[in-house]
Amino acid sequence: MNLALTTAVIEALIFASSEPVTVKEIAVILEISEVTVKQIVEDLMKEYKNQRRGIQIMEVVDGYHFVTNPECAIYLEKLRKVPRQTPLSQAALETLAIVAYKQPITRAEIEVLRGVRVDSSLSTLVERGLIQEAGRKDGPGRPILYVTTKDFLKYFGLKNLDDLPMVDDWTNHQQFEINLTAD
Amino acid sequence: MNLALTTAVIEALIFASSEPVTVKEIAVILEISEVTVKQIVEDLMKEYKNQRRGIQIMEVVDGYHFVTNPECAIYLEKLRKVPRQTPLSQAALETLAIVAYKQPITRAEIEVLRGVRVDSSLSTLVERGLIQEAGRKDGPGRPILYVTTKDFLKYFGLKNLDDLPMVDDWTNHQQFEINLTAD
Amino acid sequence: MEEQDVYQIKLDVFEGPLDLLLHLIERAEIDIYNIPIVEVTDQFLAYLQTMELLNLQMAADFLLMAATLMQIKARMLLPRPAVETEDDEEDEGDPRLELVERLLEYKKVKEIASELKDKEMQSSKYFSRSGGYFPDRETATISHPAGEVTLWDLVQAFGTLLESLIPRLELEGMPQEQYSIQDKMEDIIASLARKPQVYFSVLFANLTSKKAMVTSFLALLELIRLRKVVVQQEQVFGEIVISRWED
Repeated sequence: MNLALTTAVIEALIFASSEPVTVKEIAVILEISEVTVKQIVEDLMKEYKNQRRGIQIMEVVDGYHFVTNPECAIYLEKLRKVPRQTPLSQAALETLAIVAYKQPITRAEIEVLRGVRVDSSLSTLVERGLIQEAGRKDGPGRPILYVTTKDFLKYFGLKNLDDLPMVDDWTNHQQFEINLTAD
Repeated sequence: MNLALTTAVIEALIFASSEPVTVKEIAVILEISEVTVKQIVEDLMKEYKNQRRGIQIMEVVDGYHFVTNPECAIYLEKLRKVPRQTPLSQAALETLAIVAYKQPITRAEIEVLRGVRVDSSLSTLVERGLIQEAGRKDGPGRPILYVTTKDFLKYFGLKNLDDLPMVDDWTNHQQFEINLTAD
Repeated sequence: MEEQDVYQIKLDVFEGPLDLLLHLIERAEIDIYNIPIVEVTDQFLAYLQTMELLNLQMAADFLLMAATLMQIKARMLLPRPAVETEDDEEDEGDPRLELVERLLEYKKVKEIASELKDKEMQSSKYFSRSGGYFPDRETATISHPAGEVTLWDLVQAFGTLLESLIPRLELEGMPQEQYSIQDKMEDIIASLARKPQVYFSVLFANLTSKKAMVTSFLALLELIRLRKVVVQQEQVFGEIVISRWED
C-alpha cells in the first residue's frame, strides 16, 4: 500500500466516522505505526489549511474530524439544511460551567452554587449531549452525579478539560468541597 | 469575492449540508449565476477525482454531496467494527422508544411527545444505526420520516417489530393521535 | 421612580437571587466583604414587590433568599461581643460570611459562563458534517454508491414498509381503494415522467391499504421485468430509488 492510498484512506476514515477518529484507531485499521499515522494526518491538515479550502481537518478531544473553514461561516448560516444550533441560555451556561469545573456533581450541589433550581437547564444539557449521568453519589438518596461529555469538549472546541479557562481555586478540584447546607 | 473563496464556500456548503445541495441553492446563497456554480462544482469534482483523494464529490438525484472514495471501502468496513459504544442516554432511549412504536414519524411529532427538542438524540440514533430516514411525509415542509433499522431489532434482540412489548395506550393509535401543533 | 424602572427592565435578566444580589452589590459599588445588609435587604425586597406588582411568578428561590437576608439583618442588629481580631475579615462571628462566600463562588460561575459563551460563539463558526447522511455504521456500503438492488432487497424493503405502515393504516380505518396492476403501472410511469427518479417509500407512502400496496409492488416488479424502470439503492437498508430505464 503506497503513501497516496494510505493518505486517501486516512482522509476517508476521518470523513466517514461520525465521531472523531483517533490516531490509534487509524493505526489499527491500516496496520501501520501510530507515528506514521500522526505524520500523515499532520501533513493532510497542513495541506487543507495552506490551500485555504472550504473544509479542514481539526484536532478535537482525542481525534480528528472534518469541519468547515470558519471564513465560510456566514454563507453556511444561509443554508437552511444546516441544522441550526441555538446558543445555550445563560442559565444553561452557568449550570454547565459548574458541572465542567466541579464534576462529578449532583443537582443539589449545583443548586447551592447557582441559588436556583436547575432541573430544566440540566435536562437541556443532557438532551444536547453536553453532560451525562455518571453513577450515583454515596449518601442519603443516592443522588445522580453529572459529568461533562466529549461532545461538551467538541462543542466548545476544547481538546481536553485542562483547556478550560483557569479560575482561581476552581481549577483545583480537590480544594473545593461543596458545603451542602441548603440541601 | 474571489474565485478561491467562492470555491471554498461551495466546498463547505456541499460538505456541511445534511442533504445534497443543489446548484440553485448555492447560486442563491452566493448570489452568482447557476452556470458559474456548475462550472466551479465540476472543477472541484475533477480536482478531487484526479487527486484520487479519500473523499469525492458526487452528483446525486437532487444535488451534490461528499462521499468516500470506493477504493477505501474495505478500510471503512473495519472502522465500523472498531467498538466505541457508550450506553444510550436516557434522552436517546426515550426518542428511540417513540420511533419504535410510532414509526414512521417526523422530528416535530417526536418533539410534541417528548416535549423537548430532539435533534441531538435523533442524530445520535441515526449515527448508531438504530433509526434511519425513510422518505418524507406529505404536507407542509415535507418533513423527513424516521423508522427503526434492522440493527435496532438486532441490538434489542427482537425478531421483528411485533416483538416489541405491548404498551396499552401506545398500541391503540386512535387514543394517541399526534397533535402537530408544534410543526 | 427611577429605581423601579431599573428593576422592571432587569426583571427577566436575573438568573436567580444570587444574580440579583450580585447586581445590587455591583451597582452600588459596595465591597462584597462588607455588604450593608440593611440597604441590600431593602432593595432586594423592593425587587420582589415589583415582581408581585407585575404579577410575575414569584420564584421560591427569591423568597428563600429574602428570608435569609432578613435573618442576617436581624443577627447583625443584635449586639455582638467585641472581637479582638479587627483585621480578620473572615470573622467567624459575622453572619454575612456564608452569603459572601456563596456570592464569590457564584461570581466565578458567571465568569466561567461568559468565557464558555465566547468559546461557543467561536466554535459555532466551524460546521461539521451534519445529519449523518452517511453515518458511521453505513459508511462501508458507499463502495457501491449506486449498486443495483436485488429482488430480495426489494421484497425485504417492502416487507419492512408493510410492517411499519399496515398497523397504523388498519387502525386508522382508512377506506380501501381499488387498484389494478395495470393502473398502478401507469401511475408509476406517470410519476417518472414528471421526475427522473422516485423514492420507493414515497411511491408507497400514500397507499391506504395492504391490498393497494401489494398491487403497487407487483406493478413495480412487472415494470422491472419489462425493463421500463430500474431500481437502485444508495446504501444497504437505504432508500430505494426508482428511475426510468435508459437506453
